[in-house]
Amino acid sequence: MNLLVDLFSIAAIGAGVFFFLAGTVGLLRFPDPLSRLHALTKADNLGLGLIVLGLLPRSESLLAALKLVAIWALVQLAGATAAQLVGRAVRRKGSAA
Amino acid sequence: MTSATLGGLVGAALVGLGLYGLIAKPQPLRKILAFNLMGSGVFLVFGIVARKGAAAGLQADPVPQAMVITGIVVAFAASALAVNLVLRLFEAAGQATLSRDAWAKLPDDGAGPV
Amino acid sequence: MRVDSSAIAATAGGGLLALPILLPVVGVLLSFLIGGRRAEWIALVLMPVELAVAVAIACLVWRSGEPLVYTLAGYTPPLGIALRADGFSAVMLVTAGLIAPAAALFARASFASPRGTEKRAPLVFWTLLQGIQAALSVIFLGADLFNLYVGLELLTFAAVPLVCLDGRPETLAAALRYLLFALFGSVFYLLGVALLYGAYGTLDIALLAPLIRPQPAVWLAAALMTAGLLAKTALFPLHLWLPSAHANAPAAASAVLSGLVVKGSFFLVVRLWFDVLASLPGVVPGTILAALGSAAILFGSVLALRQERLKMLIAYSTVAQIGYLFLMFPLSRGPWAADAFSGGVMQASSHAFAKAAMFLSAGLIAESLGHDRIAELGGAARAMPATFLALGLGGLSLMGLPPSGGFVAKWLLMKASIACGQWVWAVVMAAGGLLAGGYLYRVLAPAVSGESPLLQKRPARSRESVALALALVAVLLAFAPPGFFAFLQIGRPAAGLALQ
Amino acid sequence: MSVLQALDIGLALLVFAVAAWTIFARGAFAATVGYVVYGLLLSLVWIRLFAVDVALTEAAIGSGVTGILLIGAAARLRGGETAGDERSLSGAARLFTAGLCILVALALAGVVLLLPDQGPSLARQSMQNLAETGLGNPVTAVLIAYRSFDTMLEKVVLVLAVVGVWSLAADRYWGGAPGEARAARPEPTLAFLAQVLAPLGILVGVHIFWVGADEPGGAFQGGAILAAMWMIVMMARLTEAPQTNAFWLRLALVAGPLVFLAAGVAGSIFAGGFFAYPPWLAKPAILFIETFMVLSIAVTLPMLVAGPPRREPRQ
Repeated sequence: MNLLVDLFSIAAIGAGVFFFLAGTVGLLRFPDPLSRLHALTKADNLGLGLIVLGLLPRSESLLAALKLVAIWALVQLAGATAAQLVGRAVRRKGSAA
Repeated sequence: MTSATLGGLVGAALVGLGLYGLIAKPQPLRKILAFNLMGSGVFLVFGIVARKGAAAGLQADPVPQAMVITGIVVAFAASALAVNLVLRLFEAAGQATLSRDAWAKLPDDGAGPV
Repeated sequence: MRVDSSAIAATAGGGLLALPILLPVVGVLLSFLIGGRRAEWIALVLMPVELAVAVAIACLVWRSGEPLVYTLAGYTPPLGIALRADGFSAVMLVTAGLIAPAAALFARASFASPRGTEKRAPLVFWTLLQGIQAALSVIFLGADLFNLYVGLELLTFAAVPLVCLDGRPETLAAALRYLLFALFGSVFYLLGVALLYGAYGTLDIALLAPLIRPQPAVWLAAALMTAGLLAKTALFPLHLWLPSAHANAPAAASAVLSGLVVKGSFFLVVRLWFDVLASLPGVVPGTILAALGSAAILFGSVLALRQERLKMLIAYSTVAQIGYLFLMFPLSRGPWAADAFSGGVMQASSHAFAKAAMFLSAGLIAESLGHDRIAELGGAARAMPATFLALGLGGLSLMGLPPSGGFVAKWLLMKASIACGQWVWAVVMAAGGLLAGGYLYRVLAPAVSGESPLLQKRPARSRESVALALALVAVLLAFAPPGFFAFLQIGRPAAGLALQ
Repeated sequence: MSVLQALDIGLALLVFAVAAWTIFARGAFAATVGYVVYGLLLSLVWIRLFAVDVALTEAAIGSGVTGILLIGAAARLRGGETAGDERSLSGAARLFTAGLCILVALALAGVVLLLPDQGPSLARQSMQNLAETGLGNPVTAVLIAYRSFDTMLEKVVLVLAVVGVWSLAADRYWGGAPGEARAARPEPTLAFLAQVLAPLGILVGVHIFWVGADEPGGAFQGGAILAAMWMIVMMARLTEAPQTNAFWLRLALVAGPLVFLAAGVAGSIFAGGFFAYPPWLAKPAILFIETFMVLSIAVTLPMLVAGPPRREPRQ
């Protein structure tokens, strides 16, 4: 049973790290701000989600697990807002140019 | 290498970097940034001191930690005052520079405030 | 290393030591809270009380012959924080306690608030003036190096906005430059504090002093803290911020900035080298400090000679006079140490009075003539004799001519430097005196001769008498009795005295 | 080398690299963004140094609120900062400065490494006296009990900073609200964020303050989170910045130090010394003082970021 949980954690966190890496590479390599945003938000949210998922079975209490989920939700919220704002700024700049 | 040792090295490097920025960067905002870097380097040195003073079941001496918390708040207040000065200067003069020549050209009638 | 905390015990009447800090803090908070005209009243009501407390502290120190100690929050150092007043603290406390109300009385005409409304400059001035008092009290009484750091920061935050009260671009730039130098100074000081705590586990000066050994951490801490404090004291070559900051502030603020605020960080340099690091060999660092001081005397005086505006001239003379303060450091070990110390303290106090008097006079001159261009001061002394008398009497102290506190200070320092064979400082002091005579002559000689110019406005009698009173105190310090110098030695570590 | 050590070394290199970027980046805006990243990385370093209270403060104030301040300034200064560019130091002067800075850094690194490993410390005394404060978090005990005098004075520093920032206003704006006169329309995206985040954030802020008595956290960190919530609400234009002559605002700004001071003076009457607490009342007194400190911090930080008054006061 323990082994299964460990394997699950490793798999989920590993996948999460992979998405983080992919997102970072996208951020650095993609040509224009909008596609960079795309890489960043999609990959990071998924990446963080998977890491949280991997950590969930290891949390000491229900409260700790809830806190982990709350962190993920808050990051989602902040990420979505930031992406919106950046996107709009890009569009405004683009239309002005 | 322990994390305390590493932290000490980083702290020392940050103080050096910040000092360089404070002296060599001409723009006031960059000087403020550099001051903040230097400050955080100093706080890290406090952190190392705290870590090396771990005792009585504590992982780190609380006294330097409390000093760092005080220091961070004071550093923020200092940055706020400095940033607002820079912005006000920019507003009043159209440029934010500390260079003397920029002000030497202004007419000086000696009728300063009394 | 175990620290013996029994060494710190509160003395009778020690509770008095909290008042010079707490009273102006109450003043700051209430002035800001209820604002308007009441800020001025609060300041004017509290200042005499604060002066009375300062005098009471001085009396207690005098009567007991021992430093006054108080431990705060019921915890003794090293865990808690102590306040401590020795002879030097008491003298500086009384000096500040006299100059701040003088500046306040002078400032009433410039920073009056109309009934009912609150105006910007008055509220800021009255609040920050009390902030400076609180900060200086922390610095003069603090016995804990980190508490002193907080005091230094208080001083910076209270002093910098006073520089740019008028909001002109050049004063804003001067304030910003001042702030950056001051912040650099604080960070370096704080770094030194971290190293000393790391090496000895205490920041209480009395507990730290006996533990200090000449080891790398101590030397580096000493160098960093000294460098930081010098930036705040504006010792050459870190003086670049001072002239434009001090010369462009309102006169009452200039008087406090030049007379008192730079003395705060100087006071800590003395605390550092005479108390905390008393056991270190002090000749090499002392010589470096004195060499910088000598350079400041010569450089500041020469630049003062070349200024076109009176307030700039006075500001550059501050750069020079700060130099004298540092001549006490190489003379701190040996039988002449007491004379050198007395000379340094006398210079700090008499320069504070003289410089405050001069900046107030310069303010009156600029207000009455509509300018402070030195070339156009011809005959002005005939139109406003009392103002120029104050300027001249203050100048007496700067030149080091008798009778003045400045004379006693320079005489004691010269005596000490000749006694220990370091006559080079005496030569510098003589040269500095001549140069000071030169720059004051440039101002005073034309002012007393020629047609008296048309005044835009007569200086108010009351404001002239404030400046004159300060200048007179600088003169009267010449008649300090021998007991005064014995008083200054109260609380000096035995290390220095043992060699006598 | 263990995994943790490798991570430590990676973190150290990363912190150093981002720090160097904030100094050497070409544009001021890029540099400030770098600084925010740097601050977040630094709070990880603090966690590795087992200083969670500091990590929270660094993340909230050192990186968060300072970041908002600096990024806002960089955005407003665009175009203005280049004016000073040509005034940079000559090559030789820069080399000399670099040499000096490297020397300072090396000396510091050497001394820090030489500090004794089981160094002298006040950890033991902090723990011995912890019981009589009624607290469980020794860092809070240092801040509000052993060295409460420092903390009270530091609160006064914050008040003076507000006075200093406001003093930069034009005379006609004194007493008015800070910030530009704003478009009445709230920014919809930010407004949504603020509406969701602010209630949660207030909860978290109060929680962090409350647990600070016994666990990592406290008045500074909790207050900073509350401050951030107020800033988000103001940024979303859901509410206006208050008038600087409002009595409630000034009362909130000075409440922390004033209550602290009053308790300190009361200590001299009831507990035999300034800033002392009677043992039976220690914990309630500390929490009482801290409550007002949280309030003052939550109000002070946004006012420092908002800058001097820029609108004429309404009567």
